Amino acid sequence: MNESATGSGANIRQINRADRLRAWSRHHRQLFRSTLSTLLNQPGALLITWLVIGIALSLPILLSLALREISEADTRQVIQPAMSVYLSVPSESETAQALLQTLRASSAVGEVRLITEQAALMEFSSLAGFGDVLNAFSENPLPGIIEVVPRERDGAGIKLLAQQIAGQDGVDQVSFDAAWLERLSAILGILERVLYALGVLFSGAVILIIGNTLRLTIENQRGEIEITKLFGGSDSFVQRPFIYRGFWLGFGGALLAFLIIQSSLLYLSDPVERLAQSYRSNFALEALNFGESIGLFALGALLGILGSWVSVWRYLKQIQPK
Amino acid sequence: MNESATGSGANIRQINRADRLRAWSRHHRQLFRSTLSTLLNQPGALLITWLVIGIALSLPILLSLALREISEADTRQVIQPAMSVYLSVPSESETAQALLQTLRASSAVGEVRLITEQAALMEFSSLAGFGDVLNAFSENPLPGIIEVVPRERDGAGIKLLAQQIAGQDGVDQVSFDAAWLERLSAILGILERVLYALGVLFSGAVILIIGNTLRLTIENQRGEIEITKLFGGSDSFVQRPFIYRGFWLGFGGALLAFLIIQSSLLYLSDPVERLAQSYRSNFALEALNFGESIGLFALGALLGILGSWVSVWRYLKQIQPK
Amino acid sequence: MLVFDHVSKRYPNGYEALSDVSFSVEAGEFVFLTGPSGAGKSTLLKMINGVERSSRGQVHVAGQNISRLPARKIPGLRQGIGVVFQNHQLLFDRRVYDNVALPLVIAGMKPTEVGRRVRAALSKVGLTGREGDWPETLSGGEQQRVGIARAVVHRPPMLLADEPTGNLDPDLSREIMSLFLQFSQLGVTVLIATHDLELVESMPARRLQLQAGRIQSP
Amino acid sequence: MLVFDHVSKRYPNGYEALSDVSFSVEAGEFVFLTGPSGAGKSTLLKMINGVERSSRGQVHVAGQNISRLPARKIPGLRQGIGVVFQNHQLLFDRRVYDNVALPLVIAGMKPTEVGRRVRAALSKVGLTGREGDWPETLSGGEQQRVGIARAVVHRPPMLLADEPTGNLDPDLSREIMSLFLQFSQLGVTVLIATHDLELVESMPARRLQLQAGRIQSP
Ligand SMILES: Nc1ncnc2c1ncn2[C@@H]1O[C@H](COP(=O)(O)OP(=O)(O)OP(=O)(O)O)[C@@H](O)[C@H]1O
Ligand SMILES: Nc1ncnc2c1ncn2[C@@H]1O[C@H](COP(=O)(O)OP(=O)(O)OP(=O)(O)O)[C@@H](O)[C@H]1O
Ligand SMILES: [Mg+2]
Ligand SMILES: [Mg+2]
Repeated sequence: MNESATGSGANIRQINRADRLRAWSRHHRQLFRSTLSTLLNQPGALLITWLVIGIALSLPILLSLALREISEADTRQVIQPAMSVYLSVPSESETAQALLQTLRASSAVGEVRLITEQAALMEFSSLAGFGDVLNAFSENPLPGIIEVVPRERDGAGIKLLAQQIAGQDGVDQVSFDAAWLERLSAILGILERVLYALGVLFSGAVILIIGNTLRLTIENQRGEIEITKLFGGSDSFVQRPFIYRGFWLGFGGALLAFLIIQSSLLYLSDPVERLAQSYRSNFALEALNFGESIGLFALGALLGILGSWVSVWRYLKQIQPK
Repeated sequence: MNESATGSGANIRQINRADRLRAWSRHHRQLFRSTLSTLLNQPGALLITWLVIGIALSLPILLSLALREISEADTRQVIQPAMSVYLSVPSESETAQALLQTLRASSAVGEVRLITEQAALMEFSSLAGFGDVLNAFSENPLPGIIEVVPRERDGAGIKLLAQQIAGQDGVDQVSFDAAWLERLSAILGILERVLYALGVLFSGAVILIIGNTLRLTIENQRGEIEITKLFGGSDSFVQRPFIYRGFWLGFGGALLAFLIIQSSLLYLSDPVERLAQSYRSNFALEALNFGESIGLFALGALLGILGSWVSVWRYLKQIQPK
Repeated sequence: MLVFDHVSKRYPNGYEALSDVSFSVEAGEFVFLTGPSGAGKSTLLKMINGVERSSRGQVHVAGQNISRLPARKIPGLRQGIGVVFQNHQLLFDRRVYDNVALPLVIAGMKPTEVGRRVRAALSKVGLTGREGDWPETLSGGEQQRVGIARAVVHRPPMLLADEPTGNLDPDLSREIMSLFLQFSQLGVTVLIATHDLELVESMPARRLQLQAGRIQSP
Repeated sequence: MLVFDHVSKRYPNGYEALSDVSFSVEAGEFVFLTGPSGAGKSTLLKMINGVERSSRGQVHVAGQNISRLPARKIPGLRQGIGVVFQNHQLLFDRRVYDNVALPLVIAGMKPTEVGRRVRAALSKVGLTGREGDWPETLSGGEQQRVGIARAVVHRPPMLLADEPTGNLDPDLSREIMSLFLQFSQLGVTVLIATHDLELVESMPARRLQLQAGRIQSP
């Protein structure tokens, strides 16, 4: 009895460290399978838990996917306005060409497009109601225009760029839609805040849901825990199956989240395409790629383990054989 | 024994119907309090369940509040474009005045504003780069314009209105930003779809969460149910405490949802105000009003009762004394 | 009051726990059910209050054919039967008082009346003043006595007890048995499954002996 | 092997279940613990495997002072003690095999060895071939025997049994007791709390009698 009372855990007959390690890893391997099959014994209940976790996991991810698409596709292609730089010199002049070079070389500038006086005239005449007006001129009264797409997306940064360009030789005036930019950054700010709040809420929810489910499971297993402790199971021995259970709950939840995300994208792809067409852009909602899917599964499993660890630790200590 | 074996439920000594009713209502009153105090015995667990339900309830409501604000404030004040109706006759002419009358009387039209030739000239000259152009004219070359804000928000409806107006006497041409309208309705379409999907997901989640929590509670109470059945408790007698439990879970969840919603609105009010300022509008996120709050509590309680009813019905039948 | 008419019970796993059992018990009779472990005593008792159903034959309780009773009439049947079951302990999350009061609450009795009856039942099993305790803080024998108090508190016309004195010392066992005997003298039909042959022999009661699912010749 | 040194146990509610109990038991001894319901027998057994701690006095097991043992050493202590507890039934969601195998799984034994041992233990209590059954489908006495098999399957140096034959008929009780006696002859220290005075008197064993928390003069 003396030697069996020295260690803690699974050591009644193992004096040998290797034997003990083998028993430990056997227990882990066995639990990996047995906890899943225990859960599968109640398929309805398991599916419900997975669904709840899946919903909670999928929503912040869907939202962040949407935000990614918006900031990548829309702002670049559509929402982000070009500045119009009105020239005070003819667009064929050397000053204008030099300005064009400078702008093209600038790191703050994305795209540069020259609209010559002739092109401007044609564009202007096609505007409704002004066709006749210009016919009255013998000479083209319009200046050349350089359209500049800034790299910067922040309103203040773009204003600064506009001022710099306005100071250059050959520039008459720079115009851009400042109000629209302000609005855009306000909208993005709100979206970011919402997303941040949702992320916190949902990660919390997943941990809470898993923890809560496991807490109730533990209360259900009170008898098992008491008897195991009565026969000398250490705390970590008793805790182990619950950790694996948490793993499976989180992992399965992530699997369902994966399905929810992919089918939501399918469900949304129709109206999103219509929107994209109206922008004459061909972007579409992209599904999760391989790495992201793996990340999702890892996240689910991690949250599951975390949730079970927290709740088991709190409750296992309380349960003592009577 | 004969008389006690005839009825079902709580009838061993009551032959009298009034007595039985009194016992029934006593049981209900007593459960209303006792189930809450049982739940409050585990305040941590209760709070977690309430939180989970609260989160699930609050999100679709927050989203629908946001959509309500958008469709009320933004589209009306900012996004919805006015049509420009270019006149072929002077704006002081009788034809033009008659047109103005017709438009003002039309039910399809919201606002009507006349921009005289002089006003159009001033607006046009203030456009950057074109000031010089107009100085070249001895006479004002611009036509009068009537700005018309349609009541209709649908793209097709507005096109129709435009065609009708174009057919009127004294009208040269009608122009409006059709592309922007298409985009807007596409975006609203996506938002609607998303909202619809979220609503379904979350209502499902609330029922699932409450049902799941109650299912685990029922499994915990298996002994109690078995013994109650062994002593002649009818199914509805056994089910009653769980229904009340469901009520409290749903009601408390709604309370937390209420808190989450109000504090989220507070959290978002800052960036939303910035956005509103950029639109020169003074709209702000409105908190839930009294009636809506009551509705929220009722919804929570209802979902709680529903969730418990469903899960209890499924599991109570399975639990029989052994 | 109670009639078994060629009753057999085969469990879902194919094991036949009772084979062709026939006997009848009059109202107010006191009957011991004996037999070795696994003979079918508990199975027989469970068929009286509808926990198990017969595979063949009929069970009649107070003129009702239990084997054909629809599920919604089972609660009414059970309200008239007090039970002490072998594996059925107390509710450990409720105090002794609430455990004993359960049959009265199911019957919808008034709270004042409930209190009076619960205290009376507890004093009969020697646990006066323990109604506020948690079952966890009681010894095994004390818990068993709470179970007995719960079985008799609503004065049912029939009483089934499965090994009610397994955790009690000889003196207490004798007291409890004489309590049951008093009940039968008041007209309650009492059926007790027990291993305590010494006690059985010392009591003036009829004895049904089971052996491998069959009634032995008396 | 086991020493109680002026041990008292006062429960949190103020009730003193054991008062100044002193005795010692040699390795391989076979001891009966008797006394009326509520005397403190279960309490005494629970203090040996650390389920309850003494309020005053010391309990020594195999030279270790249990009253001072840190919590992390409790599992090691318990692995060396087989227990049959009054209220501790089986795990009803596991088959008989897994119930009996529990102490071996905790000890980390190889699956093949576990199977051999479980079958041996079940055959000792007369339940050969029942390892695949669910506990629910066993009679009360059969369940109790599964509990006994679980207590001895890992051949612990000490065995505590609280009312191990409460649900068994006299013949089976005698068999189980002689099984325990065999264990003690192999060097296992055995302590049994029981009400079955007839059986106690028929066995060649030492007897400790408790009365209201005190050891009676022998
Ligand atoms: N639900 C069940 N499914 C299958 N077999 C069962 C079931 N319940 C009991 N049995 C078997 O039926 C037989 C009789 O069981 P029962 O519980 O009636 O015995 P008993 O006379 O009460 O024994 P004990 O004195 O040990 O309690 C036993 O062999 C048992 O294994
Ligand atoms: N956790 C507890 N808290 C308070 N009192 C307790 C607790 N456990 C037991 N007791 C009381 O201590 C006394 C002795 O209990 P114990 O279980 O040791 O008796 P016992 O000798 O085993 O009796 P039995 O033969 O009925 O099982 C009893 O009166 C009981 O009410
Ligand atoms: Mg039995
Ligand atoms: Mg005891």
